[in-house]
Amino acid sequence: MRSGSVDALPRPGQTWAGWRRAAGTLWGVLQHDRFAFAGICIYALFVLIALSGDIFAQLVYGARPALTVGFVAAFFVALIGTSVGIIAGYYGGWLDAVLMRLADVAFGIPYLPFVIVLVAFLGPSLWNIVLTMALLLWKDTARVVRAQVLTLRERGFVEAARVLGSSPRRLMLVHLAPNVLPIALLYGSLAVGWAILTEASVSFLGFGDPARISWGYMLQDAYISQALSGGAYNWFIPPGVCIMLVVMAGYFISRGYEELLFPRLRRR
Amino acid sequence: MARPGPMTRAPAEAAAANGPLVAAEAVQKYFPLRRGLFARRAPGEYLRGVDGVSFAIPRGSSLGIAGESGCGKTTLARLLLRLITPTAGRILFEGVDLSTLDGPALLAFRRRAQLMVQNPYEAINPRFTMEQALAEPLVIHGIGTREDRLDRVIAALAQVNLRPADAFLDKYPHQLSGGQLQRVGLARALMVDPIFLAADEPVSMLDVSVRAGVLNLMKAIARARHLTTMYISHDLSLVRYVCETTMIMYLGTVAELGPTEAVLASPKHPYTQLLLAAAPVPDPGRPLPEITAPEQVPTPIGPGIGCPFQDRCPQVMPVCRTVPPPLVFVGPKHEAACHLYGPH
Amino acid sequence: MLLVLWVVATLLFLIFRLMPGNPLAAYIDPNFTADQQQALIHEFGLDLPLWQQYLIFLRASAAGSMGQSFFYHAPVAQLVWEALPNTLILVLGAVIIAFLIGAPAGAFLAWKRGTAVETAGISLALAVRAAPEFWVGMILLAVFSFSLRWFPTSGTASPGAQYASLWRQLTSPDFLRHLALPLLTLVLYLQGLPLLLMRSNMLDVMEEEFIVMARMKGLPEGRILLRHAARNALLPVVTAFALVVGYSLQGYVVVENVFSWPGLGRLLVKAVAAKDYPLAQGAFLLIAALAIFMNLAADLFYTWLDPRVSYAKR
Amino acid sequence: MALLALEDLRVEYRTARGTSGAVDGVTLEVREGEVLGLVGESGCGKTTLGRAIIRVLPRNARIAGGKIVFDGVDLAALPEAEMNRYRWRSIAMVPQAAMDSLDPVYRLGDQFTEVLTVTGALTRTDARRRSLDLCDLVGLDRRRLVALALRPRLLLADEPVTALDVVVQHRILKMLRTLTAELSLSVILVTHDISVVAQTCDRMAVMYAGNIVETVPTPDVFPRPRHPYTMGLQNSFPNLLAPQETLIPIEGVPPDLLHPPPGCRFAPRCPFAIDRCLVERPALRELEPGRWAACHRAEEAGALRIQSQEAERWRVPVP
Repeated sequence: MRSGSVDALPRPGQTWAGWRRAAGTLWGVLQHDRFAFAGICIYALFVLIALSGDIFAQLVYGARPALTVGFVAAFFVALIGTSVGIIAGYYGGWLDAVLMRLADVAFGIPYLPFVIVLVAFLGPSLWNIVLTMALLLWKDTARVVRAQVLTLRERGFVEAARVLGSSPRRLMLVHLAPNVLPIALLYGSLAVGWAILTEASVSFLGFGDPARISWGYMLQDAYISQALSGGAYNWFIPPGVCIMLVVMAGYFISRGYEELLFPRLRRR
Repeated sequence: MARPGPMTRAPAEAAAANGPLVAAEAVQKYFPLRRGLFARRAPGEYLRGVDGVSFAIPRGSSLGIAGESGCGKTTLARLLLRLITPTAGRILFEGVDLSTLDGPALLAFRRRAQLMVQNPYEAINPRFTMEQALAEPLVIHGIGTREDRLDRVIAALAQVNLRPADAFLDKYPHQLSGGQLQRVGLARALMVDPIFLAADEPVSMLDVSVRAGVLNLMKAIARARHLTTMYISHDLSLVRYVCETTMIMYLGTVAELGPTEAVLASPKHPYTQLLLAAAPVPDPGRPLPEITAPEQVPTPIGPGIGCPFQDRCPQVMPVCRTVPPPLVFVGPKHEAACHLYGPH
Repeated sequence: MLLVLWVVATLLFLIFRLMPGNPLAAYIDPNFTADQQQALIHEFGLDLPLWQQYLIFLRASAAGSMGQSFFYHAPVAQLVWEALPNTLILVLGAVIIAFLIGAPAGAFLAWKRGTAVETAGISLALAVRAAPEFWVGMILLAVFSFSLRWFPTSGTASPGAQYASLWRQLTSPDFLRHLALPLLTLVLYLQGLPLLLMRSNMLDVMEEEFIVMARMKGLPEGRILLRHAARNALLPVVTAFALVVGYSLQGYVVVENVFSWPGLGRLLVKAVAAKDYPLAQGAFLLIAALAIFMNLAADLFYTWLDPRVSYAKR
Repeated sequence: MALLALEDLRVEYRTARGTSGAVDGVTLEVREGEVLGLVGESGCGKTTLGRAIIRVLPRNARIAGGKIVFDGVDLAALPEAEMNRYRWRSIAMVPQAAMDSLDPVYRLGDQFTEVLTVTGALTRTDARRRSLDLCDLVGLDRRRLVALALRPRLLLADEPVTALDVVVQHRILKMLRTLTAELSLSVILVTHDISVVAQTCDRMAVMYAGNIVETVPTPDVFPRPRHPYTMGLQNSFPNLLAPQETLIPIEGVPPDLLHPPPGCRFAPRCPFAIDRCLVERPALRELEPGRWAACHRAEEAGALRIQSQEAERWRVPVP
């Protein structure tokens, strides 16, 4: 679906002065930024965008499903994973055994094939993709949170809270949950990347929501329209770069978290 | 510190008011060793944490429990506070069996019995300020109004010599030293006005120079409030400083029990003798003594026949191999579980 | 393990059977009479009660026959067994190469910590890891196949190629040329995990007491790195083998489709697209079995590497 | 003659908040065949000092000055390759966490002989025989004995008995004494437990906040401490044999080594601090032969000792 309204969108200037200014900026980034690489990527992206306004419109439009899926799925993954992890770790016993068996099953189900099958039969909508991801991806968070709860449970302050007569609900909500929150967020931010990649893959394979243009859909469009053989790099490079940058942003956020979480790393 | 009114006691408890505050009757706690989900366990496949322990703590007295790591002293403390329940035997608190407590009765027990944990750096929830940590017991038990809780917290801080109290209210645990945190731990335990306080190695992770401060505070508060205390330590010199009565544990059993001075001055059980001989003393004139006990790693796993100390005992007799020794009196209020003093 | 497989199979059965719409819709010619439709439904056992269908399904799955494909008019078992070797070659080859490249590269980056080489290396590894693998595949296709014409664009063999044996096929230059790009795509996708894991493990292990001890012993630095640090750091990386196998599933389904590689992933996508549920079911079950089996293999390998973990304890 | 002499040794840690002098000008001697007890509380720099001697420090730490003279050679000035010749052959170390100091993926015996063969000192067979000999000598505990495999002349024992039960602790201390006699070994025993030092060591060095505050023969330190910190330690330490009525804590906390006080580092907690203590750092002085202390009022030690028994004096107002 080629949008007709793209001419209204502003185009970056392509004059010689513009190029020089951009090169100067790039050089500055390279010199001062530790992650200059990301800078180059962004720059390359805008150069490519400049080459095709039509694709620019789709790119902007395609960001919405990617980010929606990413954040909504990550939220549910973190929520389910954390709850399961806390409950399994706190109560132990048969409840723990059952929940962890469930996690094993979720682990044994091949993730992307399952999403494809489920989405294909539930109907190709964004929310079905989110649903299937939440159904399968909670397991990693749950395991890590559970392990964390098991060590927290032995800590003095949890023991003391029990001696003070805290109810299980209070123990889990007031004492355990805030202390596993950082690690849940860490896994949540990783899940953002996962969800975006999954949505892109599903769309690329043709099981995406046909009502929405997403980056994955754009790539599929390029692929079946023979963009590869035609050498139309400006058609399929930008969406991929967008996905890559957003996923990388997720990684960097989680790495930043990790450094806050485990200050030991900071010394390196 | 502002105290709530005297607690109302049920008639049954009033009857027990003259008896010991805490009494353990043949308490056992076995932990199953981890096996496969459906595998059957042989009789020896348990870890005998506490293995048939009986004693009583009279009201207002202090009991010290000493022994090597793994002897079951921490398990015993957790049993007395009903963090875990015994495999067999009974624990009576004011004459009431702890395992029968439930709901409101259990909550009432939680106001009477409190704990000081070992590691000061883990004693307070890292996400709580000192004010939150100290107010939590009040919130749980609905003590005081929202307004006067702050006053109570400030009073509690002052009581454990954290002055000026205002300076500590908004601090997080990582901003305090180990000694200060352990004082907060003590203050928190006292917020609900308990009558029984168990302390599990409360100073073992503190620096030598600040240990005395915490110990002195505990002693002073226990005396002022007529607290019944139980103090767990692997360090006999600390037990001697704090406790009137001493109990030596070995592999989940009571080896010796008696007035602290009697136990330390004339130890009767060979294990107590071994501990005392091996303990270092700050006396350069006393070289390291010779020890004749065989080297043997004690293990709490296995069927456990006879005296638990038999493999390391220099005075072992044939009877020790088959019959577990009962506690017998070896002096006034002084008991030892050893066949040397028995009828054999 | 079998339990997991059974749960997966059951889940799958329920999903397919409880879906709205007639699964035969795509297969049944609108011109068929009602009787003909009924006969077909009967042929596929769709008129039986659900529990009977389930029992038949279980028995058939256990026996290895998974019914008849609506779309290909061929036994599902035959179709998936034909696709399996192609997938195995691709996945195993990629996972092994990814580890062989990723782990040493990670150790190298750990050794270079704090330098520009490390920053650049990590950024690059992360970027490749974050890029959607089908997109990487598309770029490779566009550059190396369409523009430079170094590699073929799809399939496993040039038209007309015939081989006397599987081994002949695998070692033929034609096959390897077909394999190169999909393999490279998958390797690029998979290398990130072993690389990053190895690096952070190395950094952790280097702080451990026994490394300090080795220094105190006056052992040469190279020996400390290789014999003590690297071997210990490798252990969790091997555990991650299972994880990587899991990721590879995500990867190969997509990569197979980009390169029209006739493996299980492509078969699954085709079957789902054609609503050919016996085939989709069969392909999915085999993929699941493969994943579970590889997890188990990773476990066993780990046990062999680390004497502290015996399989019984896990 | 001294086997090891530290002269004004300084070790710095670079941290995110600045540079901290964990070891700040330590002067110390270890003689042939003696056991020196290095006593101090957590964070006083005793472990760092031990690791500096063998030059195995964390990445963010470095020797910032001073000398480590071992057998006439300044180790601090040696290149890394040369230093390897001293490690283990001449100076061995028993680290704090003995269990963690073994590589978990190799068998004990292999790790044990590794060092012997890698350094080129012995063949594999000889190495195995040597290890068995040593085990026979003391009859236990291979993993601690790894340290002695090459007959070193100096052993650094970093809290070797901390967290052990008293009976095991006793056995290891006993073994240490036997070994020093039989192998004419010098030992630096790092510990926080004065009692252990009393019964095991010939001399004792007390460390506080990166400084050595007192060095004296062990029999002398208990009746006659010369530094207020040592006096305070004795007051706060329970004695199993002679129960004190009350123990007296040292109030306050050790200084932040990123911003140490300008004068004596103990002054903020010291009941006897005078104005001079707050501005001028006391040097470690030899008061009598073999008896060193870093205190401006060391000459008055006799009088201070008596006052130090009064609990009230130690109640320093909290700043």
